[in-house]
Amino acid sequence: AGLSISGSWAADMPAPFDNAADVKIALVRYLSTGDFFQAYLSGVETQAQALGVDLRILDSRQDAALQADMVDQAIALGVDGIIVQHGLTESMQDAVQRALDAGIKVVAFDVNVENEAVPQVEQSDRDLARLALEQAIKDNGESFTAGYVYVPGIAPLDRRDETWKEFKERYPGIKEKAQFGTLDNPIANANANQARSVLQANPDITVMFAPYDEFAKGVKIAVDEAGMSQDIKIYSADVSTADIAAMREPDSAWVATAATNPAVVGEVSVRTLAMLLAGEDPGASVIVPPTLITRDMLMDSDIKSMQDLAAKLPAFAHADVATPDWMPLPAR
Amino acid sequence: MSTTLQLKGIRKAFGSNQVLHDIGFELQAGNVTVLMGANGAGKSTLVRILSGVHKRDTGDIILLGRTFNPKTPMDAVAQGVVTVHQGINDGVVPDLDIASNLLLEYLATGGSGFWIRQGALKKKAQALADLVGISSSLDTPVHALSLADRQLVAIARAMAYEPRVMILDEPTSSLSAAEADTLFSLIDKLREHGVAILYISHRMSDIRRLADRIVVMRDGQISANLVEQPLPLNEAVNAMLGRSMDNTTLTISQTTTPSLRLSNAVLAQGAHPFDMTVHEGEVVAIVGLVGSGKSALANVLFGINPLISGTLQLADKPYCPTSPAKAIAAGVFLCPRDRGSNAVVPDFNLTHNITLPFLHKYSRFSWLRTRHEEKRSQQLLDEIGVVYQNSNDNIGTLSGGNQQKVSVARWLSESCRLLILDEPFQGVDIQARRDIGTHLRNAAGTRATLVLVSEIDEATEIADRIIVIAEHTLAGEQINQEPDLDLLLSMMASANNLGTTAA
Amino acid sequence: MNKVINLAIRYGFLTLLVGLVVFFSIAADGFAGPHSAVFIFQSVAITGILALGVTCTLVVGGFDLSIGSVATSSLMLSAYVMVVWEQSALVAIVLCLLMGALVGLVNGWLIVRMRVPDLLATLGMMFLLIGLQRIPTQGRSIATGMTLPDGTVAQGTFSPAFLALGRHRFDLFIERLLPVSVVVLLVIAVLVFLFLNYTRHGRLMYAIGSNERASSLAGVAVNKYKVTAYVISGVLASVGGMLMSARLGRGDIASGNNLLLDSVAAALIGYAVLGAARPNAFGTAMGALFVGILLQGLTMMNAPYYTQDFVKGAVLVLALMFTFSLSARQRR
Amino acid sequence: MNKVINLAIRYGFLTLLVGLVVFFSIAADGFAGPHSAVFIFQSVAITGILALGVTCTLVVGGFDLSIGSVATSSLMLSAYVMVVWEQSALVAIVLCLLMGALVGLVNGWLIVRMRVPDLLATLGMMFLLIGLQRIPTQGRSIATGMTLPDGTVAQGTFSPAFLALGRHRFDLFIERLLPVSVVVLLVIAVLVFLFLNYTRHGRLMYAIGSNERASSLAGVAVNKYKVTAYVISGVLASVGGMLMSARLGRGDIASGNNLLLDSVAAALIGYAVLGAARPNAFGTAMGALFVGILLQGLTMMNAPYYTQDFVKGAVLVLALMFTFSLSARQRR
Ligand SMILES: Nc1ncnc2c1ncn2[C@@H]1O[C@H](COP(=O)(O)OP(=O)(O)OP(=O)(O)O)[C@@H](O)[C@H]1O
Ligand SMILES: Nc1ncnc2c1ncn2[C@@H]1O[C@H](COP(=O)(O)OP(=O)(O)OP(=O)(O)O)[C@@H](O)[C@H]1O
Ligand SMILES: [Mg+2]
Ligand SMILES: [Mg+2]
Repeated sequence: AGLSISGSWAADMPAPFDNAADVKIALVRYLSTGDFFQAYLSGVETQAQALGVDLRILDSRQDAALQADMVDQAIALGVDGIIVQHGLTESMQDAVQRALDAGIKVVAFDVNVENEAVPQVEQSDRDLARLALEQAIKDNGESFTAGYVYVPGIAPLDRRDETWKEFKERYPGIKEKAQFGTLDNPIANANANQARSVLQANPDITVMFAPYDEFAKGVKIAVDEAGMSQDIKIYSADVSTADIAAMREPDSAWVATAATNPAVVGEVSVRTLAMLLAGEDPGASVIVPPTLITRDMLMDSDIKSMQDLAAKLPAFAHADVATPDWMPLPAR
Repeated sequence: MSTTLQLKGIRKAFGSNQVLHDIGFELQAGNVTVLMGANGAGKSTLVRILSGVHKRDTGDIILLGRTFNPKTPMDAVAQGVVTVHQGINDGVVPDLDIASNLLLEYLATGGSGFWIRQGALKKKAQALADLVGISSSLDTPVHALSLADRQLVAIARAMAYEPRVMILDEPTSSLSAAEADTLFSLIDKLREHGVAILYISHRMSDIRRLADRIVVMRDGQISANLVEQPLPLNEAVNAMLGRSMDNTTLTISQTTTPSLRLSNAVLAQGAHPFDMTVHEGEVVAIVGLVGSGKSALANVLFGINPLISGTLQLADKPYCPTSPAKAIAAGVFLCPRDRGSNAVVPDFNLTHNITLPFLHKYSRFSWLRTRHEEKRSQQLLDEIGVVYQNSNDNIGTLSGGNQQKVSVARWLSESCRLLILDEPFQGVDIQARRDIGTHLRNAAGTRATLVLVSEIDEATEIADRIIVIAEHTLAGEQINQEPDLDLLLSMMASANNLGTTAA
Repeated sequence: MNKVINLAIRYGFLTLLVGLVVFFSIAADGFAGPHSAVFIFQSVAITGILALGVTCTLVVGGFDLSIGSVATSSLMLSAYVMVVWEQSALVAIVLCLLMGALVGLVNGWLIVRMRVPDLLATLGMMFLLIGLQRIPTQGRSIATGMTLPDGTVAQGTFSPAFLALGRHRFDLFIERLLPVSVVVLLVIAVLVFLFLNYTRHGRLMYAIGSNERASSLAGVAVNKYKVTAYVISGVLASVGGMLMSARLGRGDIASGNNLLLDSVAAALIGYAVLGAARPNAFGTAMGALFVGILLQGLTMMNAPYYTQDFVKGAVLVLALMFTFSLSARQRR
Repeated sequence: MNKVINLAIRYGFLTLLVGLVVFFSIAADGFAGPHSAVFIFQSVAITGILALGVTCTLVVGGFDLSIGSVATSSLMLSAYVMVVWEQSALVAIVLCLLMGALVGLVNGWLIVRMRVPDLLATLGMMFLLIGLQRIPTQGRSIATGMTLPDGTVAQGTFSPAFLALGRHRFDLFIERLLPVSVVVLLVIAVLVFLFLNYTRHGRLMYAIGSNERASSLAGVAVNKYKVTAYVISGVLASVGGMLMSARLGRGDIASGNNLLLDSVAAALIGYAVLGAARPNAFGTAMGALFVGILLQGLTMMNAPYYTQDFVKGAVLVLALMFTFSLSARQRR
């Protein structure tokens, strides 16, 4: 499907999209710095464009209180629908309720606003962690010495951490020798320093679980510097063109990452909202299934960038969720 | 007559340097005790002990029968011991207006209450300002005032309320006769009100005018305690120097090759143009009241301010400096007044302070040759007779007068065409003043020297020629042979006669 | 001529401020109007409060780098007191204020007694607090139902009274218009303004900032005032933290990492207001407002977050260049 | 007695440093040994280089808040030049150095000509750069194969020569021991040290820092030296950024705030070394090393990141308290 076609469909789109130009939606963001969020935004933009609706972006730059205000601002702007991207349950709950009271449809991505009127779009961090760890077990058997990169207090990381805990219980053979991690920026650089010390102290580590690509990048640098890229395997979550490059490097220790395509998640978020506005029910939670990406995959099918990835892995390119037949899809 | 303050066996050492040995004397109520002593004798240290800045090592101080050992300056002020310190920079708060500066103690001791009542403060401040004759509006920030006015502010503040003991450490060092007189009459008032006054100065005229008794310090000890009237000043001076003063008779040089020439020079808006010539090897003293334009002239010659109109010539070549650096390059040096803000580099030791302007002379390919530097600075320190422990000591450890000598020595290290010294004798003791004078004359060579002072006797002491400035223009001049002092004085005052005032 | 320059110096910045408001009101729909105005105030309330604290330390010639971390500490502390210790709002507030005051005392003590340079002392304090505030929860955010290090589950909740600090809005012409935080900001601004400009203590603090030695020789209790300044700044920072906590309804680790720089910016911009060329409460408030208006306006114009930083910086530099160069020119 | 205090002041801090090393060598296995030592240097190389720059500005009585953002800007710029413009390593390096110098010039110009207070000027510059560096890529990090705003795909790669800056290691007794970054740090440290302590220019810069007025009346070209200081700091920051970029092998999005704080910390800790009580190159280097050792040791002992901040702060405060209180005591 392409924009050209979507144009021809526009006629028989349900209200209010029969004249989409008058439909106004807002994206209220909590996090914005970094590739993932940039890609997510581009997804939102392309899908909004495909629908032909007017999109407003309110960016709270990691100020949860301000984010709540911005919902109110969106209300004041008289938007028809709001996408809440990340944030804190406690600070968003009331704001979202106010929006609903004002008759505005709301979709939440990666933040649980505890409100059944609000569908949850999720990239399912638990699944991400699960896929990566299953791969780790496939490669290294059920018992290995691991290093774990984790910074508590960040919602997605906390969710991925839960899965890690489960796995440690299920496979007592997994020995967590060291836990570290920091969000000092540049994140990769700071974590490289820590990982380097950890490797110095625990040369026996064979698996590094770094469920966030910035962490993984840091660990990889440390592994290379320690000249241990033969002895260590890195498993992570999330992916970007830069990550792909890193994974493709000659005998790179970064062997697998589980990821959803943030752009796709963005598109899905908009489509879900569109369905709500059209009076359809997308369901309580719309889950974008993650894909496992291994180094071998990248090498075998010569994948160099997110574009290649999308081209070679349809599952990654497009999630077949929230796609009623009237829904125009972005050009690809 | 009752004793207000009594000192017994005061001792103080800074590290290995024993500054005060067993100091003991008394201050009587309604009585001005002058404390004399050469630079570095220990006067200011004593003052700082009395005002709670330093704590004494041993000894007792008794204030009105009760032992007095102030922990902090606040403490001292609260007990009625008020001090005007030597450095002006320790006396005023530049960013605040005059009013607040005048009432700083008053505010500090809470006299003003919680809220500031601007009107009431203004009135109170105005009274003080009038007392010492500060003309500027009370809203002007102090950093906009000339040195003298700042000094007056500091003094007036001390007068803010009736102290029991008033300590004045070289209050006149940057005042000229006019302001000094107002100060003296104020001190007379205090004397009548029974305040005990400790007065420190190197100016004989002050001492002559004020002293009821003289305590003389030498190398941190009391070398004389004179009460008999009339006070034997010579005896005091001998006690202070440990010998009698060698009085130099200066032979007036009559050189004719002009070095610096000003034509139709206008120093300040609306001032009359004037011509002026300084010859090679000549020492010219420029005298004038505060605000008469001496520094204005200095600033022009040193490239800090441009000449409003007129031309400058140096060695028959046109000379128009645009920055101190350029002036120095052209062979014109200025030793500015107010060493505290204009000369002393507090973080540096003596050597580094001395070599600052001519570092390139002590470096090869901008690489410093420290040994060479050290040697030269020690020469200079000794030449100009600085009292110091070690040339690596921080300059802050020097006494006021010795700091002054260092900032003069800085400009004697290299030969130059024209040397300008603005108030070079600020806080320098009489003997040292003579020594510097002689040194300036003997080392003159082909150098022309301008000495800017506001005291005539300072001028007569060293100059070949005396030029009087008033109203930012030249008011007259005299060769320094039996000069007619009264005439000079009247020339200086001419500004006031005209009724207008510059600055 | 001089008169013109004078006017420019005094009112240049404020004119710029008004200019911005006018520009945005025309360019960005939804910018003008009482609600938007309130948003702006609310978005700068916390920064503003902290900035007023820094101003006090700047006045005595010091500088407080620890405010940001004090704020986040009080954010965490208040949450901990209510959620883990299950105490009342009052207890939380009192403890936070005490914490702020204590930090201020220690800072002051280090600076006046131990003679540690202010930047140094407060920087150390900053690192110390950043670490300290994470230790009790091992770096996790604090929310009802969280499991503590010792395995127990936290049962307490944010008391409604406390949450009201962040969420209640007073009626003003329009109902539910004025949020508590804005009221707090205004009150504190007025108090600090009066304190610095119309009390003898304020005057003496300025004296200390201008010439500490002379002030102490004049019998000013320099040390006492310096310590006071740091205590004020500490307490105000803790107030800011509490408001943040009340807005979030959760002890969120990630929040408030921009607080320090933004409030310092506000306080420093204040130098340029009314040509004061020195720290002053009114200027600080204007500075905070300035940043708020800028960001709000840019958001309303859909500018991405990084252009916001850029414009913020650019306008800041230009505005200051203007004011200071002029006032310098005039002083000569 | 006085002698003891004197010794304590001069060598207290260095003793502490040695103490730390001994302690960790015993407590943390793998801490002792050449590799670990080299790594400590490597981990502080970038901060150290930046800190040396700040030191120069501190010497002339200024302060440079923009270093962090200059570093990240040169990180982005170098990547952009090589990946997007497909230029050689040399071009990248030259442009980065020019950028750093230019920023320094502008900072200096704002401060000496426009009379903007240093904190203010450099703070504005900081915000400006943080925004600016993200505009070309719309906030995406830069890596081969990335899609640019205009839709084209970046084909360039990091030249091996450039990557070598971050990854090559010189042999020293042990082969492949000494990373380039460490060598650069040492060289710069020595140069700055010699410059500040043994050249005329360094001496004059200290004079300016101590009494600007007196210096200019002594014919010192105050403005020239001040600008120079900011240029040095800008250039060094850009060097740091390039090393980072060479290490990461991509242009990462980062604000550089942590770089700023850590290097300021290092420079300020320097005050305490050898009882200098003023900015000095040797002290700064020691300060950086100190932080590096602390973090390396703690990480090796598996201390979570927040305890590291805490210990960093605590030790910092204690060390400084000690030095400064003593040297103050001695002075009166
Ligand atoms: N803070 C200090 N540390 C070390 N030595 C000091 C300190 N202050 C003063 N001294 C020394 O104490 C001695 C006396 O200094 P003081 O300032 O009392 O002399 P003074 O009588 O006031 O001289 P002057 O007439 O020049 O003011 C000098 O040798 C000086 O070097
Ligand atoms: N009437 C004036 N017009 C312009 N500038 C002035 C005027 N009076 C003083 N100044 C400036 O103020 C500075 C000090 O000048 P001032 O007249 O106080 O020097 P002075 O007469 O030597 O005073 P003092 O006798 O205290 O040395 C000089 O730089 C001068 O340029
Ligand atoms: Mg003295
Ligand atoms: Mg004079």
